[in-house]
This record gives sequence, C-alpha cells and structure tokens, in this order.
Amino acid sequence: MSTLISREQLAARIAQDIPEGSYVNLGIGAPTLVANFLPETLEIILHTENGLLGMGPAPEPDRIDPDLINAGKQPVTALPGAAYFHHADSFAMMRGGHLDVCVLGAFQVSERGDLANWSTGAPGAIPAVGGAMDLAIGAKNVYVMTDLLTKTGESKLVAACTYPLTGVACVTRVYTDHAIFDVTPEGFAVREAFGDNTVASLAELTGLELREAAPVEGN
Amino acid sequence: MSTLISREQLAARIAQDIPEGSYVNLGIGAPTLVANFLPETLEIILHTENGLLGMGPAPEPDRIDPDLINAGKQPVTALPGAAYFHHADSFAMMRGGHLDVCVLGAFQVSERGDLANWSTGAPGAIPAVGGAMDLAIGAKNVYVMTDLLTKTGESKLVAACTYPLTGVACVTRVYTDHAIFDVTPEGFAVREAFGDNTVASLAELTGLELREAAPVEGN
Amino acid sequence: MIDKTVGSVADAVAGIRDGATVMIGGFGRAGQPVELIDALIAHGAKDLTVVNNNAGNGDLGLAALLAKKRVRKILCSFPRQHDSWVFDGLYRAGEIELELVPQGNLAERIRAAGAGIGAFFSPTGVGTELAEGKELREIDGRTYALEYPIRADVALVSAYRGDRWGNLVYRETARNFGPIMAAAATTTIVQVDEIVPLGSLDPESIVTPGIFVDRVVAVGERDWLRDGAFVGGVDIEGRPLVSASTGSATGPRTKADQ
Amino acid sequence: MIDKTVGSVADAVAGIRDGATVMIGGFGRAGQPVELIDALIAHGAKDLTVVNNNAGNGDLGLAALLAKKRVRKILCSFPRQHDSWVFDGLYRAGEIELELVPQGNLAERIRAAGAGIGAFFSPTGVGTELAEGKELREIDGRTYALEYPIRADVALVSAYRGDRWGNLVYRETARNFGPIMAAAATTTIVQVDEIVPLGSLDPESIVTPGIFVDRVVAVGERDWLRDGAFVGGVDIEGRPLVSASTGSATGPRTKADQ
Repeated sequence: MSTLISREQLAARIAQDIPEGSYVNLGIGAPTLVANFLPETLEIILHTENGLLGMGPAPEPDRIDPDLINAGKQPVTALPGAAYFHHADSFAMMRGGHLDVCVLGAFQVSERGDLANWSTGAPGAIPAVGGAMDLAIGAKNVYVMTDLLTKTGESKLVAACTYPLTGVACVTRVYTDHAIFDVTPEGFAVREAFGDNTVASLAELTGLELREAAPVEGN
Repeated sequence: MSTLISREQLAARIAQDIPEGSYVNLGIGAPTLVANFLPETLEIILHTENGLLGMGPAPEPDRIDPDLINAGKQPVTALPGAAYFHHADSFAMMRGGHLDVCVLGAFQVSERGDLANWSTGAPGAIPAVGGAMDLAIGAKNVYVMTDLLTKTGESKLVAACTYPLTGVACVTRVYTDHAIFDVTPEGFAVREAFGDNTVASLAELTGLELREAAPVEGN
Repeated sequence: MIDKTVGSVADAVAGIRDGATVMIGGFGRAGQPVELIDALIAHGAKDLTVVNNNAGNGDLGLAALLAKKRVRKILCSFPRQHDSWVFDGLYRAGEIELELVPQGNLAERIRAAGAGIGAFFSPTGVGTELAEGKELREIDGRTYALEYPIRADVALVSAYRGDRWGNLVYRETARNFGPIMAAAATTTIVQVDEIVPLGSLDPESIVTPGIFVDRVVAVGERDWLRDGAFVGGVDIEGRPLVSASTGSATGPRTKADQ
Repeated sequence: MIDKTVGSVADAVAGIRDGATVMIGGFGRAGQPVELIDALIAHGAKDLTVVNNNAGNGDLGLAALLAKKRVRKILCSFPRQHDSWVFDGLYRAGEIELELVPQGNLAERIRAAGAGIGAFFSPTGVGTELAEGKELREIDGRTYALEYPIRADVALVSAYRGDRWGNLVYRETARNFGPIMAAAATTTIVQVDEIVPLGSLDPESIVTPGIFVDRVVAVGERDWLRDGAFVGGVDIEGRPLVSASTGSATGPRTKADQ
C-alpha cells in the first residue's frame, strides 16, 4: 500500500501554495479545512459567494450570528477590512476572473481539466449545483482537493469524466492524498509525489500516462 | 398668430401631470425648468443619471459642492431620503423601466413616437449623445417639451424624422407652446390646445392629420 | 407624502394572485423573509412559481409554503440540503417542478430583468447538462451560453432597516439576493426590523433605493440584536441557546450545504 | 501584510505602457482623478486609448492629457461640451479618433468586462445610427442590439477614502464610473483623499471591495471639505470663491452639458 497523507496534511499542503494577498474561495466540504492552515501571519482574503470578502473563522457558540454565514451556511465572522455585497456583485467577481484561487472537491477530473463535482447522475437523486459551476470557471487557479481513489478503488483522475460535468477544461491542479498533479496540455503531470509514490506507481493507480511536471518558480 | 404659452407656463403645465410619488428624470436644458413648478407639498423624486435619486434644488453659491452635480454638470443638493449609486446601477434603473416619467427636449418627434434630439446631422458637428438614448427608451412615460415650430417656422412634429434618431417609437406625449399632443397608434392626437389653437389650426401648422385625444381618467 | 409603509404583513402581501411568480430573498435562512412567507401562506395564493436560491429548510418559511402545496414550480440553484425534506418529498412524488440554475446565472438573470437587459452570454455551465439546448457562441476564444432574464410579479425581501420611501439597508450576508430581486419584480414587498425616519439612512450606504420598493413592513428586531447591536445567544437558525445543563438547542448539522 | 498604498502619484502610475487602454473615472469634473492624470502626463505614456464619459473640460486633467497628444482614441458618450475646446480642436484636425457610445451602454459594457459577461443585448440605441452594424435580435417583442464588454489595461479612479486592502468609498455623485471601471481593468489605480486604517470603513458601506484595486495613493483633502465635513466656498470647478468685491472666480456657464 502506497503512502497516503491525511486530509489535514493535504489541506496544509494546499495552504502552502497560496501566497499572501491572494483572494481565495474555499469550496464547501474538505476544502474548508485549508483555512485552518493559512498562516496567521499572512493576509489571505477569503471570499464566500453569498456576499463577503474578508471572511474570518467560526465564532464562539454564543456569538453565532445567523446573518453572517458562509456558502456552506455555517456561522463565520468578518475580519477588519471585510466588505459585504449582493449576489450579482459576488458572482460577477467570480465570473469576471478576480479570484486568484478556488479550492474545490471533485468526483472526477479529466486529463484536459474537466471537473465533475456536482452530480453523480444517479437516478432519483435530487440535482443541486449551487455555485460550483461559477467557481469552476471563474478563478484564475482552480485547485481540486480530493482523495486520488474512490472508496472502491477507482481513480478520480480519468481520461474523460463519466459523471456530469461542472466545468470544461477549468482545473489547474489536483491535490490528492497520493500526489499533486498539474493539468497540462499533455495531460496530468506529477508536481509532487508523497512518500513512496512515484510517477510510475501513480500511473498504475490511475491507469493514465503521467509525466513529471516541469519545475515552476515560486507559485 | 396663434396663442403661445411661455416656456415657464409650459413647464408648469407639465409639472401638473406628474403625480406625487413619481420617479422623474428631467433632461438637460428646458426640461430642468419643470422642477421649479413641482409643488413643494408633493413628494416627487428626481433622478439624475449620474447617480442620485432624491435630487434637490441648486445650493446657495457658497455651498456649491463639486461632487454633487446633475447630468447637466450643474450644482445640486440631495434631499433627505436621497441615495447615491454608480453609473451601471443608474442606467440599469433607467433601462429597466423603473422611472415613471422623463421629460426631454426634441428637434423632431414623428407620428409613431420616434424622437430626434441628439444630433442635427450637420456636417462637421462633433457628435455627442450622453444619456439621451437611454432616457428615450427607459422611462414608462417619455414626455417631450419643445416649441412646436423651429425658429424658421417648420413643425417639429413630423410624419417621419429627418434628423438622426435618438429612439424609436418611444415618445408618449409632446408638450409644446401651442398644444399638448399624445402619440397614439393612429398618430398625434391633440390632448389640449392652448388659447385659440384648434385641432384644425394645429393640423395646418404641422402639416399632419390630427385628431382630438380621447379623454383619460387622471394621469 | 410618499408612504410605502404598511401596518401588517397581511396588508403587505395583499393582492398576490394565484399563479404569480414570486421571488423570495435569502440564502438558506439568512435574509429569508419568514414573516412575509407566513403571511403569504395565510393569504392563500396558490399555483405559484417561486424563485429562491434554495428550496426550503426545515419546516418553516419557504419549506412551510411548499408543504402547503402552494408552489407549482421552483427555480433555484441548490434544492438538496440536509434539512430540505419537504422539497425532497414533493419532488420525488412529482408534485413540484424544478428548474435548476447555477447560482451565478440565477443572480445575473435576476439582475438582467431589473436592468432591462434582453439576454446575455454567460460562461457558466457551458459544456454541462445545465446548458443543454442553450444558444452557444464563441467570443474572443471563449464559449458562452445565452441566458435570459428572470422576472417576477412579486418579490418578498427581508432587509434590515427601511424608510417610508422604501430605501433599504441590509445586514451582513443576509443582503444576498435582496437587492437584485427588489429590482426584478413588478411589486416588491419588504420586511425590515425597523422603519426609520426619512433621512436617517446614509445616502452613501443605501443598498436598495426606494424606486425598487413598493411596500415596507416592520416585523421587529431579530432575536440576536438589541437596539441594533449584536448580542448573540442564538444558534444558526436564530433559536435561543439553552443553558449548557440542558444541552444545546442546536440540532446536529450532518453536513455542509451550499 | 497586504499594502496596496503607494507613496506618490508617480509611483501609482508607474509602468503604464505606450498603447495602453486607460479608463478614467469621472463625469465631467466630479470624480475625475486629476492628480493621477497629471502624473500620467508626467510619466509620458503615449498612443493611449482612453475611456471616459466625456472628452475633457477646460485645460486641466483629461483635457491636458489630450492637449499633449498622448491619446490616439477616446471612447465616450458626450465629448462636446461648452469647455471641450481641446478635444474639439484635435477632433476637427483629425488628430484623435472618437468612438461614441450611449452613456448607459458605455456603463453596462464596462460592467460586463468586470463581470465576465461575453456580450449582452441592450435596447439602447436600437434604430439609431449608433447601433448601425450591430447584431439585432427581437426578444419578447422588443428589439435589442448586441453589445460587447469594454476592458482596459489600466483604470484611474478617484475615490474618497481607501484602506491598505484597497477598499473604497466614494463621495456623492463623484462615485459615477469609479466602481465599474475598477472592476474592468487589469490594473486599477486609485487616488483618495485619505488612507484610513484597515477596519475603519464600514463593511456594509464599502462600494468597491479591495479585490478590484491594485494601488491606492492619498492626494489630500478636497478643497471644499475640512476634516471630512463639507465647508463649501468653491465654485463648481472646485476653485475658491473670491469675495464679492472682486467678483466671482466662476466663469460664465453658457449652457448645460450632458
């Protein structure tokens, strides 16, 4: 069994790649964990699509404000320097490409960066998309945070998504418990393999042709 | 020579047709005069397209605020209850049909309500349109305030405009120094003739077929 | 004198017709005009089309309206939530129609209605099943889908404070859909905590100018404020916290919803 | 620490390239970033395309930039004013290109750029020569023309107060094009009267969130304010009034302009 990093370790690893001054939207679910690992010494401005820039951590239980929530409808706080705005302005901000980073969960990501994360297409399921499609196409960098494999062992990195798409050719990078993958014009490239994972072992797990990513300066 | 009412009388007459609670944009030039005749006992909310609802009268000379101007770039004041907004919001308000009345000047108005008021098409003239086209198509009621005849005696009410258009089939009513004309599917109808003007005399002056307007209840 | 204030929520919702399209503000519980929805239920209008980001939470507000089977169709972005059991049941029983719209397209289509835009090209949803059948166009190398305005007969909005001209300010993220829905409906009905004297709202800070508002009704201060100051002491649903010895009134949240 | 403030207007405009498209806020004199324009003149960038509602007034600000022949083309709604002699001369001499855009289409096209809209159907200008050649479409019985976004490399904006994150508030009708231009440019440069500590602007009242702003420079309080309070004593151009015995400094206004 290959080395896996924990969800917390993965969140911390993603946090490392977010430079100071970034405007960041953390999708609901696991991506929310990334906030816990953003260094307090750095100013990174969190956006929540229901109308707030400068979102702060959860309040104490007796200081919950039902008017101040995040996209997951959990109570949050507002930092000094925060600003409120309405929904059309908030999604204009996203659609207009003003966010530097968003971090999203995924069911599948394809080699060309297609994202499937809103519906499994299961018959009888009630469809719900929320802001996922806007986030997928809106940010300058769309990072996916996910386990590499499903519970039944199938790769979430795929040649082509079989689940309904959220966005086309929109994912920049995929952070998994096995490795970090860049989406490139030639398919997935391994940016960083955790523990004893290698390009070869990852290729076997995913069933995809993989290569090593070219080094980048900074992030 | 037929009876003419003065520009001030005409402004007062238009003011009579604006009910309390109306949201009104008064175009630059003569229409601005209408504000002087809106009864102080009635609350009528003036819009200026450069970002203010609740515009008040001009300030005293030593209280001019260069940040607080109307569309004609003249100093104004803001009434209690006023609100400021940016240009996209202001023109959304106009284009979205939220203003009850706008009053505009005209070079020509056609029988189907086409308005020409921004350009004479004279060669060498520098074109400038401002917000005229937005006002023409945006308000629920587009009133034109004008002399019936040009200085050289031609009718400004025409079968078809010869000057460049500001808007198509947009004018509701034309207030002139001779009479008030409604724009109807059958062409101009005389709503009210001033002094010794008659439908027949107005038809002769304009060279158009005219009829009497059907009575309306209230305004 | 212009006076858009009305004395009761019943007066506020008077005249809403059967078959009306009703926009309802709010994102989950925040900004949901619960008192107006209750009044709409009492009013009895049925066969409604509702526009809201969600499809009701728990058993109150929008969920209660759905439970009374007054809603024929709902346009929303995120109907499925941990506590959307009322909608879930109706949907599975085929008793409600759903038009699912990505949240940003929902917001922009509502804005377009208020702004007099005939249609617009949006990049959101392109290549997904939610853009199937829509007109596509490539502009400057990117593909967009044509989206049309969403208009309504009535908007029900919850704001924080308002004046008799209908000027409004909101509170925090409860602002959400209020301003754009107010502009997109023929008749906009607003509940506020408090009606304040004309001129007491800062003209630089008014979010919804009164031109977009038809009726305003005061419903009293929200439970987590006192004289306008935040005092807390409630759970995320706005219910009072009970003392630690008897446990929290907050039910378990099983998962986050969007 | 995020600090978008810069120490001088020269630093603020550094890096603006020849050939850049530059949006300049303001409606006439109100909201015109005169100090930034002066810095741009000193900076020397040329062959510019300028987007502004007007084409300069008098001899200062935008008019001075035009007089230096740094502007190849201007997009605006109302170039012709009683005091637009600089533009008038250049235009008649064929030394500047003009794209005339109805004011609401100008504003909405700028907004569309910031909002990621590919194009939109507007009713404004349909049937006039300013919509000639545009794609027309009838939607719900009304005819619209297709309008495209206006983007810029740089926006120069004048706001009232800002903080080091770039959050901005404006003053009265000087707000005008500032918020939408700030969102439509790759680099947004803002002059404010005063830079205030982070957290001192009310988050409910911030008009431009800092996400749209790259650089902020303080240029000192406007002449008609003292410690933020209006004191007047100026003419519409912002020039001090002189005493009655020596006559007014206000030149005659010959006619109203739009």
